[in-house]
Amino acid sequence: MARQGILVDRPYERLTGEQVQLIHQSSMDILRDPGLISFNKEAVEVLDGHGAVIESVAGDHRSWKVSLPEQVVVEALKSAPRTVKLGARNPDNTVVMHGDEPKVYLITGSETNIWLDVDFPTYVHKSDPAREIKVPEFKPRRGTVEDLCQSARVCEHLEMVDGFIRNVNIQDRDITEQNKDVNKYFASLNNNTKHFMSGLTSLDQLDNVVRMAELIAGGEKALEDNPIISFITCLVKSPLQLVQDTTDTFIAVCRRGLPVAVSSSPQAGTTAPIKEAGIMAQINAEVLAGITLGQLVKPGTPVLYGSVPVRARMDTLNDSYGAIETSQYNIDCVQMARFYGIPNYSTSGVCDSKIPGQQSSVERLFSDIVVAMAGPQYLHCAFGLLDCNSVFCLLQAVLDDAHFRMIEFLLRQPRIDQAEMEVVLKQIRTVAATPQKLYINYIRPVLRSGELSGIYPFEGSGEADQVFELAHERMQELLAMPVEHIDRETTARIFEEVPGILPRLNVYEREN
Amino acid sequence: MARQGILVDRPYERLTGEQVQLIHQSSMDILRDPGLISFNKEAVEVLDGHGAVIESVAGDHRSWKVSLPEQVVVEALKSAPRTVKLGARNPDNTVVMHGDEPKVYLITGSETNIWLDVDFPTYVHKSDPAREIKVPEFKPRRGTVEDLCQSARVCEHLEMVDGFIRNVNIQDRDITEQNKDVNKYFASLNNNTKHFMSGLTSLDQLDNVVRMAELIAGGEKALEDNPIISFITCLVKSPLQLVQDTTDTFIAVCRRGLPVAVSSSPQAGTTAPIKEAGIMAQINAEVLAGITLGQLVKPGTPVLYGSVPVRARMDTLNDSYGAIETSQYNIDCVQMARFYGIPNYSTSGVCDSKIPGQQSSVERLFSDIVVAMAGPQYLHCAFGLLDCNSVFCLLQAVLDDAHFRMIEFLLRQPRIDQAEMEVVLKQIRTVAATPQKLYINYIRPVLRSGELSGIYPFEGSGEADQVFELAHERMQELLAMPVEHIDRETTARIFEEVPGILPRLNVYEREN
Amino acid sequence: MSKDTIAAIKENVIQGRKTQEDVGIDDTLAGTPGVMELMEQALEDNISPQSIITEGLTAGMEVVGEKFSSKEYFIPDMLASAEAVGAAMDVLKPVLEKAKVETKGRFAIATVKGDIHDIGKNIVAILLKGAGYEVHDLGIDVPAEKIVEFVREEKPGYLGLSALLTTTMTEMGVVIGALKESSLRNSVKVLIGGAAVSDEFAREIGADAYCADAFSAVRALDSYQKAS
Amino acid sequence: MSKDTIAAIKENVIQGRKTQEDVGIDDTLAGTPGVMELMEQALEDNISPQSIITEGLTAGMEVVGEKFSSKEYFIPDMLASAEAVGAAMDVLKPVLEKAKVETKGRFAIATVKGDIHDIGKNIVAILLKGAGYEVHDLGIDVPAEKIVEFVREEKPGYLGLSALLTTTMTEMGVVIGALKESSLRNSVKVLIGGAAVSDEFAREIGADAYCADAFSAVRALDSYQKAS
Repeated sequence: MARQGILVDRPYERLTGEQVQLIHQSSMDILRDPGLISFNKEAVEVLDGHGAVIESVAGDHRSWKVSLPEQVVVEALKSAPRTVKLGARNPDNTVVMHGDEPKVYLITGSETNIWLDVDFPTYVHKSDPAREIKVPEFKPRRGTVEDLCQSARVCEHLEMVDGFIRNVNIQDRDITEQNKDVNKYFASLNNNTKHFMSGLTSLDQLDNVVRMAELIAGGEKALEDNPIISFITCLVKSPLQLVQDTTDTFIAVCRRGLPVAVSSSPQAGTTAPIKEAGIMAQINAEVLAGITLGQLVKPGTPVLYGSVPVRARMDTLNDSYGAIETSQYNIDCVQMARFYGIPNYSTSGVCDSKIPGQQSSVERLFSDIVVAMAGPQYLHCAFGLLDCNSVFCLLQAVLDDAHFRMIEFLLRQPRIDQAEMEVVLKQIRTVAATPQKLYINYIRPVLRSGELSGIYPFEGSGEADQVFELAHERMQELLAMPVEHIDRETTARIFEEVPGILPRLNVYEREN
Repeated sequence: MARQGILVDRPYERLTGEQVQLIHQSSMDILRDPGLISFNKEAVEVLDGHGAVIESVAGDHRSWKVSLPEQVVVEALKSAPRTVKLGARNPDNTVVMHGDEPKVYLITGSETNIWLDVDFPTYVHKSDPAREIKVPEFKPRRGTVEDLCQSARVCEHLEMVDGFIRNVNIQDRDITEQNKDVNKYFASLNNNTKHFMSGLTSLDQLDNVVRMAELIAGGEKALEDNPIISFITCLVKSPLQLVQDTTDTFIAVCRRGLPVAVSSSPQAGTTAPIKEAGIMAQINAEVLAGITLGQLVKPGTPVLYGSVPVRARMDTLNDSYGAIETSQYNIDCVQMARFYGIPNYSTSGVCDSKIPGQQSSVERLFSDIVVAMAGPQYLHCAFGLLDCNSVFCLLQAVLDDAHFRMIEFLLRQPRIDQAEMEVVLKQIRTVAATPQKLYINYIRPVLRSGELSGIYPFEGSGEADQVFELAHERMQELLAMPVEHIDRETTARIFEEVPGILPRLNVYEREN
Repeated sequence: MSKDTIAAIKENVIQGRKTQEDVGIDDTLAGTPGVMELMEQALEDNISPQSIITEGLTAGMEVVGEKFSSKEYFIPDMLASAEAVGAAMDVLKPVLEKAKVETKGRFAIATVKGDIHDIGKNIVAILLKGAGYEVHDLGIDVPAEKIVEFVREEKPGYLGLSALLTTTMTEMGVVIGALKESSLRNSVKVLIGGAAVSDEFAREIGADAYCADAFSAVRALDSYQKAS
Repeated sequence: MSKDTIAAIKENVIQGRKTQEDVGIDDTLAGTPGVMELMEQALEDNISPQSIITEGLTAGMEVVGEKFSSKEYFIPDMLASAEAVGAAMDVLKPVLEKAKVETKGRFAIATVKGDIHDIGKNIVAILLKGAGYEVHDLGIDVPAEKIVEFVREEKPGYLGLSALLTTTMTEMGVVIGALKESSLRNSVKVLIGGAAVSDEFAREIGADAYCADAFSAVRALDSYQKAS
């Protein structure tokens, strides 16, 4: 058993075949000239050994100019798997992605510093004090490991969520650079049985994190068969630079053979050209460079074509996730990844707005709908994220889940075939012959079949818009639902063998 | 000059070619058996004269059973124009639609009884009275002719609106069945220079309405060349019944040669089968029956394939415009109309929710985005409509306009070609050679070119969601903008020659 | 045995199974007798019509109503149950008349002149019949005179008027006016409904009640019943 | 003549035209001399550096600031103007030094150790240079000791620290600690900025100010200027 995903029968595409070719060819040109600047020596050595042209940068012993001939990239791409399996603590939550199949899996997204609490204080009409209303108010605070546990817990129960990316940066006083990784992995894995992906804070912790995953999966071999964790590494800094430390991490992860998303996030206007042709040629070059390096380190490493392109806001030069172009670039990247047959890690549901509200709904729906329609395999879809992915709000995540259910329904293919048509023609002829001419009696057989979409799930009973209140009730329900923790024995072994996990995360000790 | 529309380069389609064929063939089967029930004698006579098989209904002298052989429909469809021109008081607002070209024009929609006023009363935090907020509150009341004038006025200035359908049912005390038509046409035409479409309340008033249009257009011939008005007639009552009075109106309008939308609005579950195959075969049969009748009455009558399918809500059996299926049926109808090459009148932006808010935004965006992507020519897009199109709110119309601008941007095709790519590759190489590696200097040449999308137009300056307040400010601005009224002389002639227009609608008299 | 039959009637009302061919909510009863077959059985067994109605049909409809309120049931479920009950009442009618048992009341319903929309009207008719009222459906596009004539001759206690269109809702006022002129206004409670009308409009034209949906019609009639 | 040149400098600062090849906001000035060409002209004409700065460069930047506040200008416009002014100040530097005119102050900026993000840092550098400060960009991934060394030797009045990542923001506290240890903390105002940090965090680590965006850096320095 594995998760179903949403098959997009006819993916939405913006690029013609010629445009795809042109972008591909331009990326190849870019990788040759100007090529990359690598701040990572090991990467330079690996690439050097496979035909790249290396040149040291004048007056700097920490960086090299790397020119990648097309042939090197093309060869490396051949060994990148077309099918990537992401395992899960609960094997029913396994995700299997094929690079040429536009089937969408929805994964939570990004690491945020801020956790947004919601409250519904009472307000009184100023000139008619008898009229009271509840108004949603949002309060930001720094995320903690307990928040991450709660988020993992709710995402376990959100049906549309196919996999979990740690979405809260844990900033407790007792979290250090050294123990952050083990705690974020443990908090997530212990409260969620879906696939777990994260970046690594400290390369030192890779062994500990992998050990933890092995203990949970049931050993080294079991983890290989059921990779319950994967990594995301932004080894490329736009434009076209291989970063020293994340490239170290990337190389180390590739050597382990665990799945890894090679992500690049250029910003059109600042770190990439403002024109679509430019950012597309560049991001494609950047991602291909990363994939090439990974395949040269260890051929067959399961990689995701990780694209997080974004446009700059003109009034701040910050990321504008709400810009329509941001969605367009993502859609283009889905098409490029499919061209290479490599599963695509794409981004949607992002917004500029700071709190849940009209603006956030409008901005995120635009990108959720159209990017999903493009058919990326791994849709990093910003469940609950706000303010350019710097804030996480559980209430928003509950809303996003409901909206993705609508998208799933939207993307279902019509059931129109000869057999179905014969049935309905009979109905039409029968009803046409009655005086009342109503089809109501034919509804019941499909009423509970799942064939019909429901009403908007947070529709209130009165005139007012009660969406936030009802979603909040749903959120409380989800928080109250139990999750399947890692068993007592495994937990004990993890605490024994993996140093640095906060004792308060041990649910069995807490019970006593 | 004419309006531009939004060209949808690659329309979103749900049906395969085989499914389109199957629906077509099933509609033909339906029109033969069970055929239609006609409550209109003239229609029966027209169809009888062209090969339909007529049978009187036992014990009823007011209705007939009409079996339409495929050949009759196919022949009639041949004379339906593939190109339909909708004129406008201001010729720059002309809309020219080609049935085989997926170019979308956005038209306001439907007639509502209720006008929703918005107000922003102050509320005070119950336990911290120093904290005050403004909360949007919506108050319904019956629509008046003055409301219709205001709506026409604002829609004149909403840039995305390509044409105006009277969206407020005028219910003033001095409006009667007899004077309703002339007043709604005059109120609309006098405050809006775009194309105007409406249904007719009373067939008696057709002469008066056409006379008014002739006076404005500059004579009978001028109106023919520049049809500033058109009609919508729901001559078919689902399932498969030709209604007596609207069919009379339809036949009369066809004889005039003015453009007319042949509209059918079955509800899946009650007046159409609950299954998609069923409602599609039926609505297509119903619309084709109407188009056939129109072409037999007067070959070459400019008609629109008018589809307003909707799914029933299971808890009320009312229309559920918010149901995902409602959008899906509309998308299918766009494809069917394109199959016949006849411009399509389709519906989007509809919702179940009663007031502007989270739910209305989510529901309408789903349908706005995906139905627009399907590429209907005449998108009856529910600007400002709520509560299953029974309520009109000007504030919502302003929001819808902004969201359609986003959709327009979304549907723009990428500018990625050899020339563009050469320019950006040069930029990439130049920037790669600088220490700062920033592309910012390339932004300015495109900053004011319209090439970049803007930020969300109602983004506030603080943390809060100020969308409604800012949209309300915009709405006030639009209301304050002048409109080009019909000139004094023509107004005088209209009041002279067309009886029943309320004196208070004469802006020149009012001035005195 | 008789207890079992009544319980089965109630259960089949809840499941909305008029005949043995109906599926109901789930497959558990597939192929077993539906309300109609059970009615035959019950009458053969000489179970009292009163028991059938109160312990079987009405008791079943009460459960249906609760399930609808709690959103477990949708309208199609409700209608299926109401149709089953309506059909059962048709079977009982001669028996009840013989025993001189009165029905809950007589209800006439029409879509007014100029209006041809009848979904709402039909649903109200089905539900009221299922609730035990004697329902007379006068059809669509019915002129005022025809309605007045029916009220004069058949003396229904309740009259429902329906209009979807804003252009035809005024006709409802015409009907009420005609009833007044014929001195029949006080003999009948007039309820109006339909997309175009409102509570305010009902007051304006002097109707007795505005029904926002089909259920408010049932509730309204039941409240008049209790009051009388 | 001199008045015209100064006015033209001001106008070209407003349009963000560093050289005659730049386009500016609109096409009206296309092909005419930009700020750099006009500077040459001005110095040839012996216009006083003070006048060039106050009536030309600074006056132009003030207009740019206003247009930015009113949302007529975007950041790229602002940066283009600031770059033009920065280049002009480079030209004036030897002249000013000769005349012993002091600059507004010396500002050092660095992205802290472990962090390689520099967009924000670069924008701040451009804007402050355009605002008349002497800017020293120490680069990215700069270790604390290197920053301390620079403060000790070059004695900047202001130090900007930037970090995008939550994992590197703690390094800012390390820098401030190192300055304290070297008894240099009071010789320099420390401003911090970047996506990860906040006002609260600034207080926590004992920085002098948190800058939410590039402009707050300019405002902060200008306010220290006034206070001093």
